[in-house]
Formats: sequence, structure tokens, C-alpha cells
Amino acid sequence: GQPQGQAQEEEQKPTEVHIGVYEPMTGPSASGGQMTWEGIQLANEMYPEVLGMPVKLHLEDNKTDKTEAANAVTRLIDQKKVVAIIGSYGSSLSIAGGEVAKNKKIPVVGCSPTNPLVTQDNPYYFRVCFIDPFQGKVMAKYAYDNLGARTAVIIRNVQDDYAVGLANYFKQAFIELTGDSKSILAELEYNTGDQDFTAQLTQTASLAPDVIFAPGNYGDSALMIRQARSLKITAPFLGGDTWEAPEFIEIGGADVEGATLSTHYSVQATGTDVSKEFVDAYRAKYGKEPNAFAALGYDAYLMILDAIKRANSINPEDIRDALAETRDFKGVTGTITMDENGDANKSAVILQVKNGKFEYLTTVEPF
Amino acid sequence: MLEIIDLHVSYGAIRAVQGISLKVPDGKIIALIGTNGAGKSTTLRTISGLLKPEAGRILLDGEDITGLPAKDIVKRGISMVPEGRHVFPDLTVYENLMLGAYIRTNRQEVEAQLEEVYNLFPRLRERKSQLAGTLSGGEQQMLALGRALMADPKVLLMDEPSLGLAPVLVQEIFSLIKRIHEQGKTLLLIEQNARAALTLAHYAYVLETGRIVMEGTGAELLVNDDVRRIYLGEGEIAV
Amino acid sequence: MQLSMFFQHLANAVSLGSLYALVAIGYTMVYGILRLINFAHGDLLMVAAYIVYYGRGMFHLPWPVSIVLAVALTSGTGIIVERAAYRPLRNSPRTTILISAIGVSFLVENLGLVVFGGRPQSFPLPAMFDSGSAKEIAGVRVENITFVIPAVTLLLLLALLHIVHRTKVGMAMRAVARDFDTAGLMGIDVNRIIAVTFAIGSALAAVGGIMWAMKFPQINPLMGMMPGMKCFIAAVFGGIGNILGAVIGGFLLGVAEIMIVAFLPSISGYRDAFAFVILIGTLLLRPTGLLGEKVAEKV
Amino acid sequence: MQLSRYWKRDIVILLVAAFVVAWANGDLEGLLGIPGWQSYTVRIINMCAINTVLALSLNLVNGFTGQFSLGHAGFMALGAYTTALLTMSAAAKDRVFFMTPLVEPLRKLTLPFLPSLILAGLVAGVFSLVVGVPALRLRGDYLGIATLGFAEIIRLVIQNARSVTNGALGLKGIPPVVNLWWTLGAAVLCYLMLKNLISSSYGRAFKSIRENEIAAQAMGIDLFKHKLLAFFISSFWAGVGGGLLASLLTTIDPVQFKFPLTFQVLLMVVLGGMGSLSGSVISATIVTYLMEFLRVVEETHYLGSITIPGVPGLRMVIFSLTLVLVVVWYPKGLMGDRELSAEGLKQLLARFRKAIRLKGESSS
Amino acid sequence: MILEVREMRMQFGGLLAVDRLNLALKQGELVGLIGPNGAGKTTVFNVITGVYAPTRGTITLEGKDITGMRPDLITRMGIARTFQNIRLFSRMSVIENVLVSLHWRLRSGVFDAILQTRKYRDEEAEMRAKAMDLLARVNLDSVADLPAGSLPYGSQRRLEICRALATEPKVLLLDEPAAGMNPAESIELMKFIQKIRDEFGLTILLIEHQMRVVMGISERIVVLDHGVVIAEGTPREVSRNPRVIEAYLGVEQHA
Ligand SMILES: Nc1ncnc2c1ncn2[C@@H]1O[C@H](COP(=O)(O)OP(=O)(O)OP(=O)(O)O)[C@@H](O)[C@H]1O
Ligand SMILES: Nc1ncnc2c1ncn2[C@@H]1O[C@H](COP(=O)(O)OP(=O)(O)OP(=O)(O)O)[C@@H](O)[C@H]1O
Ligand SMILES: [Mg+2]
Ligand SMILES: [Mg+2]
Repeated sequence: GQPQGQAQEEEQKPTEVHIGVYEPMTGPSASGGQMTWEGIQLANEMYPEVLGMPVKLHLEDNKTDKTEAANAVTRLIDQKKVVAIIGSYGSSLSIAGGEVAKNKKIPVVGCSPTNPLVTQDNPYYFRVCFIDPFQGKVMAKYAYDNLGARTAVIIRNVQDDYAVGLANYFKQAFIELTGDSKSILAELEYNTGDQDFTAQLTQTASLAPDVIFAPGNYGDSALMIRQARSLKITAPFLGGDTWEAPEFIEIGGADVEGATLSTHYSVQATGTDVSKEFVDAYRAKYGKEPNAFAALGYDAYLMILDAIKRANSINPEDIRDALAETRDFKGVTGTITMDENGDANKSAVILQVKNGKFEYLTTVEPF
Repeated sequence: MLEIIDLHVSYGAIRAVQGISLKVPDGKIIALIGTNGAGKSTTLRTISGLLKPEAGRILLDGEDITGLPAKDIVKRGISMVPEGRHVFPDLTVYENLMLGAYIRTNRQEVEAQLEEVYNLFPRLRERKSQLAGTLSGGEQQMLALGRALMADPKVLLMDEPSLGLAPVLVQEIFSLIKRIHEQGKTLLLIEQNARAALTLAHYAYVLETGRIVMEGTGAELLVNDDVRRIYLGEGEIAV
Repeated sequence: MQLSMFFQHLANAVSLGSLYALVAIGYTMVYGILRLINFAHGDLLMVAAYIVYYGRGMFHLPWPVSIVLAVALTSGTGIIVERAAYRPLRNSPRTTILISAIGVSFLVENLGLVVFGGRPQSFPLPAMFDSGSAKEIAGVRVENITFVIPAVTLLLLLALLHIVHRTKVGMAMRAVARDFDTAGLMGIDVNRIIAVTFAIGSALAAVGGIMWAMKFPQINPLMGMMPGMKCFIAAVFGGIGNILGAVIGGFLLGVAEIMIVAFLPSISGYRDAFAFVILIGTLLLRPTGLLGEKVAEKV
Repeated sequence: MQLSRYWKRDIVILLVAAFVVAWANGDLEGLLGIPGWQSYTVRIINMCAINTVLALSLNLVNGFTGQFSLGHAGFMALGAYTTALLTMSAAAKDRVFFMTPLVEPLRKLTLPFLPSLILAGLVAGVFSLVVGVPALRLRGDYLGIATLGFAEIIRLVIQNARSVTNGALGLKGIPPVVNLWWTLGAAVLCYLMLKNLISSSYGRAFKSIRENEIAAQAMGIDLFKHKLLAFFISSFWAGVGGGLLASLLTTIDPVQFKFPLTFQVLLMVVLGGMGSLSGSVISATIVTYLMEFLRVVEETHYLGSITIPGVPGLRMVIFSLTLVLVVVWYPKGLMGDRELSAEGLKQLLARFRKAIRLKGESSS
Repeated sequence: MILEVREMRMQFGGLLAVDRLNLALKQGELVGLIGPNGAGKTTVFNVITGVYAPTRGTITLEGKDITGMRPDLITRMGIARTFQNIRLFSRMSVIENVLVSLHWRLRSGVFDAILQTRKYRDEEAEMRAKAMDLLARVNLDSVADLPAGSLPYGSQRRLEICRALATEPKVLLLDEPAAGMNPAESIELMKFIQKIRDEFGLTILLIEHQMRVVMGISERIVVLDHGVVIAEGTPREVSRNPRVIEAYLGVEQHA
């Protein structure tokens, strides 16, 4: 791990800034990677320069595979000489890539890996999203306070670290709130690729919970809610940030009306110039509504640019230090302040599907 | 008439047939004899379209049929009884026979043919719904013969039809071959049982390492010294 | 467990099982003839679903037209795949063809990812299959599609059994399944029979894919992976190569998957493991599956 | 153990493979600049070596013994988890197992890398016996699906047994002990071991089972014992390979060990040639390198002022297409069942030329 | 009696392939087993060598009951066989085919083999010498390194016998060794069988359809038909037995 940045700088003055991106463009998480990449590209088109130098993006596919993720990051650093990296959708991929970056002392900004382990023990990893313990609490509190729920059933994808982690935090928070260790009536499980949830749902129906917490990818979850409605389950479904995609509503149709989720931002909530600018540009470029992942990708890029400006250097170590000191950065997804772990200390918003749209319900500040 | 002109066939580097020419006139029985690995089966497999020759031509009634796929050869009236039987093991005896008649469309004719085959081989009738794979070797040989007959071919190629058969069946097979011939079919026959083959054949070729080393009428070869010694094993029988 | 709940589970099981059965038939059919585990079979499901998706969404074709088109084009795809990736390997070791099949499967999936994008899309549904249209019979909720799939499965099963066991083409298929050379000696056009087999198998995959998408109206380029795997298990379970076995295997797999969650909800995470445990257990008792041919090799 | 000249040649093959990768990558310093051990090239070579171990070991069962096994990923998972759990520090374990604590005595137990790696192999090996005793009674595709099933069962148990494996969250903070000495060393050792085994009487017994089970048994070969032996050795090395991978990545989770991983290794075996050790080495190297090399097509290229956008996903399209084409053109793999020798190399080149000529002719 | 079969019955579903078979071979005897196709001859071999467990009956080798034992264990007890359709390890070399048969006697463990210990190398050298010796005795030493599958048919038959001999059997079962051979080759084979019988002190049970071979070398012949013994005796006796003539030999007698 030589500090290439320094060595290079001494030899010749750099004329461009290289930023790497490693995302799952193929494999099971391809959709997440592709959505994030859209936001990053958009940000790069809108802000193609920093410190008077053009910013060049380098994308490497990690195939939703840990080995590939580590390879991709190594390649970005060794071959593309990047000074900072963005990625990756999927916490486990981030962890694999992060280890390499840490060794090589290159800062990485994650867009949506919400698992606490990602930044733990890794001073070079940052993220623009909140983390699961917070998100889990937010939803548990919403269920308890706003819905008056006293019992819940959890249905989660056991294979998905995100779903497993988030469900765990929801459970802890919900039990704490109700003071009843039996308030989680059941924790039911499924596996990636399952499309039939009727067995779990029939089970759920017989337990008649007040709410159902079902974190998972939006496609699976939308299917699950459809099947629940056709089994005449009326309890509200709650989920996490991965639900926030237009396709969630397209696939779920009328059945996902009332589904509630926590996420990173809402145009309605913040309504800042930054988010308006992003939404307009996104619509113009891609001809569709943006989602949280695109927004997070956009923010990650801009946060790195911000750090470079503040550091007034493209030395990776300097960028890292600047990133760690990020305070009140105004992103699309909210105001971001880095805590000592490199996690974004920011608010969450709660959205609900109403009339075929995500409607803003409330903002929850970090507790 | 089936005519083969200067045929060359190889398996990769192994040159199995190196310039064989022979004639199979209509209505005659022609025998091919020779040591193991002489290229007899290879010649037959090439005629029937399972192998592509490197060089040489195969003519049926003057028409060049060299290199045609097996299915087209069958349609032109050449059927083969392959060496080692090759019955379809998980089809019944009946189904195997019906496959023999795959190219025929006239049901009544096929039915009549089936009757005829059953009469030739009563044992096949007995076992018509048994899976062919569980037949004994001899039974399978009968099935392979019967199956070839189901196509009602003009020319029948037979690769060692008596292989592994009990003596009584060998005699039966040979008398059957005679009867098939009497029905007007042309036969090209490979046999290790050279005496029977030569007795039956109008004309015969002796192959060694991919070449024809001798030819003549059956009667001529039967009295040839070399043939007698090598292929008939005469003079040294110790009982 | 309450009785009504049990019946609800049973209805769910039949619904899922018949879908597995439908896809497994096509799998087993191709396997039976070529002894080839056609790993691309699951991906043909995806191709068919996307053809309907674009046919309906982009070109606004009527339902029957898009379905027929999907079946035809998927059949064609199957034939092309056979021609390009399997035919040249006719005389190669089985594992080699398997690798080729895996390669084709990767290719179709990754082409799908590049062409269609990775994001799951909503599959358009005819109104009659909308989730709101579910019926309630004696306290058991059943979606309309649940009536259609078993009927289609049964119909195709009968049709296929007829083709394979009662027609000349079927007899030729079974002959080709055993021995290409000797089948050729019978005057059978081996290539044509194999192409026909693939066409039928792929058409079955297309029907399976469309039914799958109607039941689970979310499509993405990797949607075929899991059905491919599950239905392959179902086919092996029933005795691969045996069409009736595939149907039974599919049904049993569906029932097992639902009932494990129903009766042992706390270990629902082990559901797929149980499917395999049952499969392996069956194989140990019956080494060629429930209805598999007994391969008594004659020595 | 005697290191004859004969063996040295084989080690040379492996080293040459490593250098070819480094050279092709224009980064010989990466290989020779030993201090860092971290360059991209070194990483690829590490992967080549680990894949070599995996391909060689799968070849023993599938290529030499003729038993169709699709369970490699499961045994790799066992090895990876064993290595991880034995080498991680107690502190790292406590950090990672924040949902469900790790069971004692694993929580406090920490071993050096080498014994952990050997134990990883042994754990995988012992499990292979558990799997093999029932499964090896099956044949052909049925054996394939049963072993695949066992591998999935292993993975699903790992995924669900949270108090031992941390479930879907996986493990992180595995000590990064592995470097080129370890990976290439394991590859060389595995190669030598299998080579000796294959050319020994045991190897002949394996091959006779592949050729004709009934005849092998009639010649006094205990089929079950030998199949199990091959299975054990193969799984041992799969476990070692998994352990090396875990240490290289420093993080593992159950999703990594799904069946596509087995397919990937099987693909290397078939492309190299079933029943050819040197084929496995060559193809593991080529396939691993090719996957990385093809990244070029997905990357955005900045040529001065011109920007050529990459097509994400194209790499996998090209890779799978290449795979199909190579399999169709070389159905027996690059080496068939022969081993590399100077003579063989000449033949290979000749075949290659001929193939090109034939393709040229048929297309013209 | 070295090999004794008592009241053997073998049933396949509804088919009674062998029934009430009694057979006793004396040390050093050469017995022919003949009968029409499908009579059950190969089945008798399969039951004796453990490929199938008999439905009924017992088989003893030198007084030890071997009924239903695993084929490899029966081979180790001292019964070797060849197959009706050649089953060589065709992609392995000729000498390797023979070496496989010596494997079960190997004393070195798998670690010795992997580490190529002195013990293993000595044993390997010993095995090779033995295999070469055996090959020399069947005139196959010159082709020892060719793939078995590339040999001419007759040589493959001899190799199969050689491979069986390498297991050091007491009893050798030969299933139609002369099938596909021309008369000259058959005669050669006949002499060869007699030679190995004497050299190795074997007891041989021989299935063969070529009458000149069986009649020529068997001391005693057992005739099966439809799974039951219909005649037994010297070649001369058997060949005059009307039932045998009717069921098997046909009127036009050979030899
Ligand atoms: N599939 C094959 N691959 C390679 N070589 C082959 C193949 N089939 C036959 N040969 C070789 O070709 C030569 C001729 O074989 P062929 O089968 O034509 O002989 P044959 O005269 O029919 O002998 P037999 O009496 O044993 O049937 C032999 O040397 C044989 O080893
Ligand atoms: N595995 C099996 N399953 C069912 N039937 C079998 C099986 N093996 C043999 N048979 C039947 O048993 C009978 C005896 O067969 P066997 O092979 O012993 O005959 P054989 O005397 O060796 O004949 P041949 O001289 O033709 O080789 C045959 O009718 C055959 O169909
Ligand atoms: Mg021949
Ligand atoms: Mg027999």
C-alpha cells in the first residue's frame, strides 16, 4: 500500500480527478447497483469538475459477489489510480471492498449499505445513509405510536443481511416499546428467489398481528403484499428504504396502498433546492421518477466533491480527513453530518403509498 | 447394384479403411470376411451413412449416395443390422420392430411385415412387450435382424449376425439369410463364421488391415489354402 | 391447526405445486431425450415473460397474440440454443454439454440484464387474474390463476404423454434418447427429432413462464434461476425423464414447501434445505426418483 | 518426500502461470515487489492459485474418478467458516456477533493460521464422508443433484445457525494472513499431492472406476472405499481453498457459497480437460484472468476529449459467450485427459492452428 | 470341491432366469457351460461373482459361503471373470489395466502413495514387474503402453483374461471369450486357455457358443436351457444327447 497519490503528485501535477465506483451491475443485486449508478452518473454530468480539474468516473461491476467486489476495488485503486471510491449496494459487498480500501488507505463512501458492520473498524469507510439500528427504531416507534400497534409479525429474507439486520433492530425496539417480549408474534422467513409467500402469510393471518414488518427487496415485498391482500390480510405492512422505488407501486398495484416505509428522503419533506434540482435533472435524463438509491448515489458523489474542495487536495488521506469532518452537508437526502464511525447522522422520513404514490408522512430526527 | 469405389475411412489418426472397392449386384449375397479390426464394420458403417468417408464413392444403382446421412440411405432401401445388436433397451420388442418400419407409412403393409417377422422369430412374439434391454444376447440379435427387415429394404447389410448365438440359432440365422435372399433381397454380409458365409455367398472379399487381399466366388475361396488355414481353421483341430 | 387454515395451506400448495409441475415437464422432456440438464430452461421462462411484457406494454398486442408470439419466439430461441450450443457437442461427454448449458444460461441472463436492465418490472395482468378477484370458497381464499394453472398443467401433461407414447414422433424421440446412430439407421432424422423436442420443451417453458409471471407478476432477468433450480429438483424427484414423474415431483415439492412453513414456522428459513432433504431421502430409497426408469444394467 | 526433477517441472508450470498473468497485466513489479503483496496483479494471482486448488480438487472426483459431484461450494464454505472462526480474534468475533453471541468455546478460541487451515480441510473432509456415505451410492446425474443438494443444505445451515456463523450477516475481520506464499504454496502442494496420487496405484483404481465400475469391482476394487477416498481428498482441498479465500477476502457470508460457485469451478475443470491436472492449472489461470481482463469492456474510456462509455454487464455477456464457444470448439477441454509436456505443447499448437484453419475454411 | 453352487435360483420380476442349479467344480477342472441364448448362463456368472444376489440357494468357495457377498470381496476370495461384452478400462494403458487388478493386494497406504515412500516405490516396482510378466505370458508385453481401447479385438479378449488372472484367482469364469473370433483365432485362444489353466493351476468355468472350442477343451459340459440343467457329461456324451441337440446344437452337428 504505497500512497500513490503523493508519489504521483510530486512527479507531475495531476490534471484530472479519478473517482471509482464499484456496484453490482449484474447478479441478484443488479437492480440496486444500476439504480445507484444512475444517480452517480447524473451527479457527474451536473458537476463534472472539482478544483478546476475534470472528474472521471470509473465503474467496476462486482457481480454481487464478494470476491469480485474485492477485486474491483483493488483494480480501481491500482489500475485506475482513483482517489476515492463510491459503493456498494449490499452491505456484504461493501465490507469485502472496504477491507481492500482500508489497506490501501483510500476513502470509500457507501450509498446505501445500512449494516453497522460496514464502517465498523474501518476509518476509510463512510456512508451517506443512516444505519439499520436507527431505521429499525424509527419503524418500531411509528408502529407503536402512530398505528397503536401492540403486536407484530416479522417476515424477512434470511439470506439478506439487510433484512436480517433491520428486522432484528425493529424487534429489539418494538419489544422495548411494548415491554412485552411476546409482542413479536412470529418471525417468519423466506429465501432469495422465493416468490410464493402464501404459507408464511396464512400463518400470519392466523396470528392476526397489528402490523407486519417485512423488510426485503421491493419486488419480493410487493408480491408478498399482493398475496397478503388476496388472502384478506388487512394488517398494515411496514418496510425499509429498499421499498422506495416506483416499481414497488407498479408491481403491487392497488394492494400496496397503505404500505409504509422509512427512507432517506422525500421531495415533499425537504423540498430543498438540492433535491428539486436533482429530481428535475433525473426526470429529464431518465424520463422516470427517481428513487432513494439514485439520490444516495448522487449525494455520495457530491459529498466526495465537497470533501475534495474543503481539503483542497486530491490526496486520498486528505480527502478521508475532510470526509470525516463533514458537517451539515446539504444533500438530496437530507443534511448529512459524519459521526465518529463515518456514519451519516441524519433524519429519516416515513412514506406511505397513497393513490399510487409515495406520500410523505413525517420526518424522524435521530434520537 | 451397390458399388463401392476406392473407399478410404479414418478415425482420427487411425486409418481403418484404405482403398476398398467392391460390388454388390442385385439379388446376390456378398460376404466380407477378415481378421479382427480389418475394417469390415467400418466399411458397412460408411455405406449406411454413419461414417463419412475421406475419399471414395458409394453408388446405388448408379446414383452417388456418398456421404448422405443415415436416414436418407435407409430411405433409398439400404438397411443395416449393426454389429453388437444395438437394440433400444428401454423400448419394448414391439416398439423396436415398429421403429424398424419408421420410414414406412402404409399401416397394413407394416402389420403384415410384423406378422412375418414374428413368424420368423416366434420368441420375439413371446416377448413382444418385454423391454429389449433385458433380452439375452441371442434374443437381441434376433430383434436386430427383425427390426432391419421391418423396413423391407432392397439391400440388407449385416454385421456379424451370428455373433454370440447358439449353434442351433446360427443355423437358423443362416437359413433365414438364405430365405431373405430368396425373397429377392440383396445381402452384404460380414461373418466370422467363414464357412457358413462362404457356403452361402455368391461372391466374397477377404479384408486385412483396411485392404482387400483376396476375392472370389464363395466356392473358390472355400478351397483356397490360406482361407482354409486362417478363416476356416482347418487342419489343426484338436478334439 | 384449524381446519380452514389447513385447507388454505392446501390450496396454496396445489397452486404452487402445479406451477412447479408445469415447468418441470419441459425440463424432464428435454432431459429424457438428450440426457441433458438444460440449465437454460429456467431462463427461457424469463424470455417468454419479457416477450409478453413488451408485447403488451410496448406494442399493445391483444393477450392471445402476445401469448402465441411468446410461445413461438421462445420455441425458436430453444431451437437456436440447441443448434448453436448443444448440437456440436452431440458426441461429447455429458459434463461438457452441461457446461455449455450453464454457459448458455449465463449468457441469456446477462444479455437480459444488459438489454432489459436489472430492475424488476411489473408484469401486466388480465383483469380476471387481479389479486382483488380472488374467490372465497368455504373460508379458503383462492386466486383465479390457481384454477387455471392446474388445468393447463394437466392438459399439457396429457398432450405430452400422448405425443411421446402414442405417436410415431414420440417413439422416434425415445429411440433417439438412447442411441443416435441406431436411430439414424431406422431412417429417423435425428437432428429434426431433437429440434422438435427442444421446440416442444421450450414452448412448455414459455407457457410455464407466462403462468409464472401471471401468478407472481414481477419479472426480472434473473427470474428464471430459482424456478429453474426448483423445477429441476422436482423433475429429479419424480424421476428425471419421466413426464408423469415430473408432475408428481412438482406437486410434492410445492406441497412440501408450503407444509414445512405451515407446520414448522419457526424453521421456515430451512425450507429449501428440507426440499433437498426430501429429495435426497427419496433418491436413497429409489436411486432414480419416484417414477424413474430402473437402470438395471445387464452385465 | 523426494523432489525429483520430474516434479520440479510441474512447479515450474505453476510459476510460469503466475508470471504469465503478471506479464499480461504489465505489472511484474507487482509480483516481484514483494513487500506490499497487495497489488491488483498479486490479487489476481492469488485468485488464480486458489482457483487452481479448487479446480484440481474437483477434477479428482469428477475427472479422474468419474463421479459427478456438484458439492464443491458446500465444502468450501465449511473450510472458509472453519478458518474464519478459528483465526479471528476474540475481539473481532464479539464485534461481528452483535446480534446473537458466538457459542463458547469458539468465542475465545483463536488458533494460528496453518493449523486452522489444516483443520478447515479436515472439517470439510469429514463432512464429505457424511455426505458421501449415502450419496455415493447414487450414479450420474442423480449423484450430481444429491451432492448439490447437500452443498445447499450445508449453506442453509450456515445461514441459519446464527450462534455459530452469524447467519446472513456473515463474518468480517478475518486476519489477512494469506499472501502469494500461501496461495501458490497450496496450489503447488495440492498439485504434487494429486499428481502422485493419480499416478499411483490408487489413482489407477480411481480411473478404473471412471472407466467401468462393474469391471473395476470385478477386479477386486472396493468401489465405495475408493470413491469415498477421492471424495475426502477432494473436499479436503476444497476446504483449504475456502479457507484461503476467507483469509484473502477477510470477510465471508453464506451467499458466496451458492451453487454458481461450484459451476464456476466445474467450468474450469471442463475447460482444462476432465482428467488433466495441468489442464486444470491452465484453465483456472486463464478463466480467472479472463474475468478480470474483460473488465475493460465495461469501463468508461477517456481518450483525451473523447469519452467511450462502457456497457455495464457486457463483461459477463462476453464471458459466457466465450465459454460456450470454447466448449463447442474444444469439447474435451484444452488438454483432454493428457498432461502438459513439450511434445503436448506442440500438438496443442498444431491443433489450434488446424482449428483456426478449419473455421477459416468452413466460413469461406 | 473348490466351487459349489447349490439349488441356485435367480428371478427377475416374473422371469425365472435360473432355477435349481447345482454345480460343483473340482480343483483344476475345465468345465463348459453351454445352452441356448437366454438360457441363463451369464446370469449364473453374475450370481457367482456377486453382481446379483440369488433369490435362493448358496454358493461356496472352498467350503466358505460367499452367497450375496460384494463382487470385489468375491474376487479377493479367488474368483475372477471376464465379460460377455468386453469391459476393459479402455482409456487406460494395457499395463494399467493389469495393474488395477493388483491394486487390492497393495500394502502401502494412500499416504505412502502420495508421499511416494520407499515402501510404496518398491511395491510399485514389484507390481509392474509382475504385470509385465503376466503380459509377456499372454503376448501383450509389446503393447503394454498403448491404450487398451486401441487394441485389436482378439488382443482385447486376451487382455481381459490377463487382467482377470492378475487378481490371482483360484477359479476363472470366462464368458464367451471366442465370440467374434475367426476359427484360427479361436484355436489359438483354446490353446491359450489350456496353457493358463495348467500354468496357474486354475479351475475354469467356460461359457462358449463356438462348439469347436468348448468341445475341444472342456473336460465336462453342463447344458442349461430355460434356466435349468438339461444335460451334463463329457463333450461326447453331451453332443449326442437328443435334448441338447434339439435345444441347442441343431441337427447339423459340429466338431
Ligand atoms: N470408434 C473408433 N475409434 C477409433 N478407432 C476405431 C473405432 N472403431 C474402429 N476403430 C479401429 O478401426 C479399425 C477397423 O475397425 P472395424 O471395427 O471396422 O474392424 P472389423 O473388421 O469390423 O473387426 P471386428 O471383426 O473386430 O468387428 C480397427 O483398428 C479399430 O481399432
Ligand atoms: N438384469 C436383468 N433383468 C431382467 N431380466 C434379465 C436380467 N438379466 C438377464 N435377464 C434375463 O434372464 C435370461 C437369461 O439371460 P442370460 O444373459 O443369463 O442368458 P445367456 O444364457 O447368457 O444368453 P446368451 O448366450 O445369449 O448370452 C434372459 O431371458 C434375460 O432376458
Ligand atoms: Mg466389426
Ligand atoms: Mg450370456
